[in-house]
Amino acid sequence: MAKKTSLLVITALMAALTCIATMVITIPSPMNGYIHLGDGLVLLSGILLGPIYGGMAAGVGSMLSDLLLGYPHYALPTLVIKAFAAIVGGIIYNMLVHKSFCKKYHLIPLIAAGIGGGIIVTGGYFIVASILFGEGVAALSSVPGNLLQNLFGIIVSCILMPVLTHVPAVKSMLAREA
Amino acid sequence: MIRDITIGQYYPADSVIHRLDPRVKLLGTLIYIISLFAFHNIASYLIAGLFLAVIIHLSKVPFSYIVKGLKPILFLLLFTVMFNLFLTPGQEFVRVGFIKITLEGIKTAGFMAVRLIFLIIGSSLMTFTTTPNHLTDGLEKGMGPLRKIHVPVHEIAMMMSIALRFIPILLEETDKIMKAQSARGADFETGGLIKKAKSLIPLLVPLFVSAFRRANDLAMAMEARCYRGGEGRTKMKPLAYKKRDWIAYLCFIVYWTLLILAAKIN
Amino acid sequence: MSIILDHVNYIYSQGTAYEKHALQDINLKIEDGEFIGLIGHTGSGKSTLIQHLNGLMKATEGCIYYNGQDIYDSDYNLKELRSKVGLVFQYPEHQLFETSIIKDVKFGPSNLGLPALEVDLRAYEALKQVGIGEDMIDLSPFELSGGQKRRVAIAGVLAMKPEVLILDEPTAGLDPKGRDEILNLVSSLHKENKITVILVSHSMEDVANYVERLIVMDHGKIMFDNEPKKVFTHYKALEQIGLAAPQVTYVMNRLKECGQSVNTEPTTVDEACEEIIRWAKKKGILLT
Amino acid sequence: MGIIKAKDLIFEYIRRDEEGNVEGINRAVNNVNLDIEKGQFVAILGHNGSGKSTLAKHINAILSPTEGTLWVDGMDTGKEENLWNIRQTAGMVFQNPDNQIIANVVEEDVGFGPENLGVPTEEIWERVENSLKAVGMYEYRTHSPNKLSGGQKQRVAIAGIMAMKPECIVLDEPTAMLDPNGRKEVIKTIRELNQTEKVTVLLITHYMEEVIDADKVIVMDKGKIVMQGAPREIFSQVDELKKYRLDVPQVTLLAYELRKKGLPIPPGILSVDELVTKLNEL
Ligand SMILES: Nc1ncnc2c1ncn2[C@@H]1O[C@H](COP(=O)(O)OP(=O)(O)OP(=O)(O)O)[C@@H](O)[C@H]1O
Ligand SMILES: Nc1ncnc2c1ncn2[C@@H]1O[C@H](COP(=O)(O)OP(=O)(O)OP(=O)(O)O)[C@@H](O)[C@H]1O
Ligand SMILES: [Mg+2]
Ligand SMILES: [Mg+2]
Repeated sequence: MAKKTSLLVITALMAALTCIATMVITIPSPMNGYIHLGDGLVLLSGILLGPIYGGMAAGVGSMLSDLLLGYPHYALPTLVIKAFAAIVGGIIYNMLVHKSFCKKYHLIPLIAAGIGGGIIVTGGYFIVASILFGEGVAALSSVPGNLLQNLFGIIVSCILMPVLTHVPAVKSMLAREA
Repeated sequence: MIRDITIGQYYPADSVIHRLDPRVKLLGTLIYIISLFAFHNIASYLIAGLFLAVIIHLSKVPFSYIVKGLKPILFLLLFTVMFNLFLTPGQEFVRVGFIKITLEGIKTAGFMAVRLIFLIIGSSLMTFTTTPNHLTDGLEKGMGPLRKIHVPVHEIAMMMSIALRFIPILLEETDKIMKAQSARGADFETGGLIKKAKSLIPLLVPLFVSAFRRANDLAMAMEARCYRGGEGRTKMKPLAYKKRDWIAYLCFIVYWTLLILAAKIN
Repeated sequence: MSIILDHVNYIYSQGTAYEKHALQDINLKIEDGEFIGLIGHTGSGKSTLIQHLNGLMKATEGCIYYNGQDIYDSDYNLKELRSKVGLVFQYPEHQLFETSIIKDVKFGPSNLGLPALEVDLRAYEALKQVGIGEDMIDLSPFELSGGQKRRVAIAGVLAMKPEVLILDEPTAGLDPKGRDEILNLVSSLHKENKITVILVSHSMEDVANYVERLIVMDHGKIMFDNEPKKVFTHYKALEQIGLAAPQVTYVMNRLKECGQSVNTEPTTVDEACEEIIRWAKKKGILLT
Repeated sequence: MGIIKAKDLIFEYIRRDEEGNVEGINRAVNNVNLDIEKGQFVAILGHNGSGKSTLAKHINAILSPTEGTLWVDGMDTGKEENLWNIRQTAGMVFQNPDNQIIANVVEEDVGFGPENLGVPTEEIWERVENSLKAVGMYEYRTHSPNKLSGGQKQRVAIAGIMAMKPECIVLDEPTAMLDPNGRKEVIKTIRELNQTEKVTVLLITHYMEEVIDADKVIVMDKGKIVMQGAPREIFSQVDELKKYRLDVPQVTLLAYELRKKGLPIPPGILSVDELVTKLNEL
């Protein structure tokens, strides 16, 4: 089977999973819409699929959840921010994962990638908030929520990563990349 | 019902706005949002409000439904207003103890609140009147020109539409697996963070296994039906502008002109 | 021991436009040691019903009693109920998740908080019951064939030592021999371990061959509840709701319609064979 | 030469460990020779893992042979340049309807194949309409596939293949996940396509009742073809079939038992009608 179709469908799958993770457990948060687990999947998309496809899956998946949950005004920024976060996360992970000191502790590159992605997300939404609500403290108030969400994301990806490596299809995908 | 989650906020009705080409709605929403930031004076906000009111009326979406959509941001709105009210420096208006409210503060807060409300209602109207599938179609067509700079427009749209297809299926699957593991005594609710995290594994492994199996099957089914990317593909439903779409564009031009005029007079 | 359903109703998505009354006033008594078949067209509410029996779904209205106790009582231990009423879902192999077969089978009993030794014992016993050899127990369940996976998944429920075993179409996708093997396994569990079995099936032939009592559902209601033989005499009514009788029942009925003096009761090949031979002897076609 | 012809076809799944070294070889199709005529209705039976799906995937050029050759309408499936023509000639329907419906609206899904083939818009609509009518799903054309029953979804999937105007359809257990009614609908649809549209049909199934009308039945065992012939011939060999983990329809078994008991009934009875007639004639 041609790899291209397969990659396209898996990208769609990751987008769907990102969207679901974003939608299933949501804690409405006054300052930044809602807090959710989606960032974990954003990160994993970047790691599993590489920058281009991973960015697409993360961005589109998160954007869909904004559209479906009724936050359309965030849709466009979300697309850009989450795609970018996945790309940065993926790059950091791939840079670190082959380093010898990380081989033993698989979580180090993952957490580093999570922090990298988290900076993008928090910073990105801060900029959006500044535009929407004016610069200053009002915009700053989005930061704690996003940091918390980022923490959730890292936890989720740390749980999921070992799980995913059990899945035969993912195993072969990661092996191919290495 | 889980199965209908992918229509999102869509409010089914038969209105002119529902029937508009999704490209018009996408572009229109964008124009509207930009207009809110480009012009801020009382006259232009009046025009923007009037414009919105007409569209709401045409869309046949009940006003109560729209207001409901504002609820999640109510707190944010209040917060923003307070902030600008108390912290904007300028000419003093009233003073209660050490709290000072300035004229500029009132003005900024007012503008901010109105802009935010218009912004959210404006963009929500798009999701109220367009299903995600139509939006996907609109995006594919609307982004068509980007193909010239090698943006894989067709692939992105195809990916979005497959994702939309996967979402309800995967949600149903999650539910099924959760029940099946509960039948084996799994407990997803109680326990501390670590225990809860651990209890997700019996749910997530089968979910991912089956998700990837599905993806593999679907890719195979697509290939079996001669799918080979966007090249050489024809469209069953090519989006074609109708008269009402051109009229809609014209309305946006008139809207924008009015705004410019209003700004000039100011 | 018994399960009693008293005026049970279930409505999906109550209060929305997609409201679906999936169970309508179900009254049912399931006695200890019965072998029950549950049939009905797609969407008739079979899966919804069986999920009520182990408390996975809560009736919108009505009560369920397990051994005389109301399972919806606030102090009733639902987790214990789930270990007593084992439920094997459709395509149970899709729930396997552990890295080895034995670990997966242990998942159920270890959730019950049993001592490790007891868990091991039960897991080995269950695997033996379904015919998975000890040489295989450390393989990953993902490396098995479809039929083997199905057995491991069933073992995962058996290891909880349920008093009632419910199976939702356990033979879907298996080859004929595999089908027979699974059904024989279930049947022997019923006979030897005296487990109550409820079998959801789409195959009239299978239920006729195995079960002692047959419940027919139609649009969320119980339409028939009787011995299979008695139920299949209503084959015309069954056809109306998209079901049928076993092929041999049709043979007998058609013979009767053609004026032959045969009993139309047989529902299995053996019974039909016997009856036709009897008829042939009486008619003198076959010498005694 | 028939529309599908296989010569000494062999296919091996190769399992590799993480480093990419060969860990095991599984010969799923072993020396298969096959010749299927245009317009035939052929059924393939065989136990789980006997290689039916693997063989089917060769016909659609999803897999290509390890050894030997398979031709679809004279085109060698091992050759890359034939790929799209082969897939257009031989369509494939899979087991799980949920995993093969691509679009979010019934008619768009049926149009997916023709779109890929570059068929002009007008003609796509025509084809979609015709194929939806052929499978009896025209009223559902604007529905979301999520809300259809299994049998209906499977018929949509068949319509999706029909819209590509294939000469041959391969169906890999299309009824495995359906209830008796859904199964009946799908089998009826397939029969009609075979008879009225003259499509060659290759049906893989575990349900013996579904194949009694076939022109030819092929039995596979451990990757090999072990029996081949008209349903009557195949189903008269009850013991042989049991050896291959298979079965016969219930009436056939009844007739077989009666015959063993001494009633003069010919072997290979396939339907209730047939048996009743024969018994009445005694
Ligand atoms: N999660 C759900 N939300 C809403 N309706 C549902 C849900 N699950 C099932 N239903 C509806 O409830 C009814 C009964 O469904 P159920 O799954 O119990 O049927 P079934 O007899 O098991 O069918 P099958 O033979 O297809 O398994 C159906 O009409 C179905 O559409
Ligand atoms: N993707 C794969 N990788 C490795 N081995 C495979 C793969 N798919 C199938 N096999 C093996 O090839 C053999 C034939 O499998 P195949 O799926 O063709 O059987 P089948 O006759 O279709 O069975 P079923 O009736 O269960 O569908 C089996 O032993 C199976 O384990
Ligand atoms: Mg069911
Ligand atoms: Mg197969």
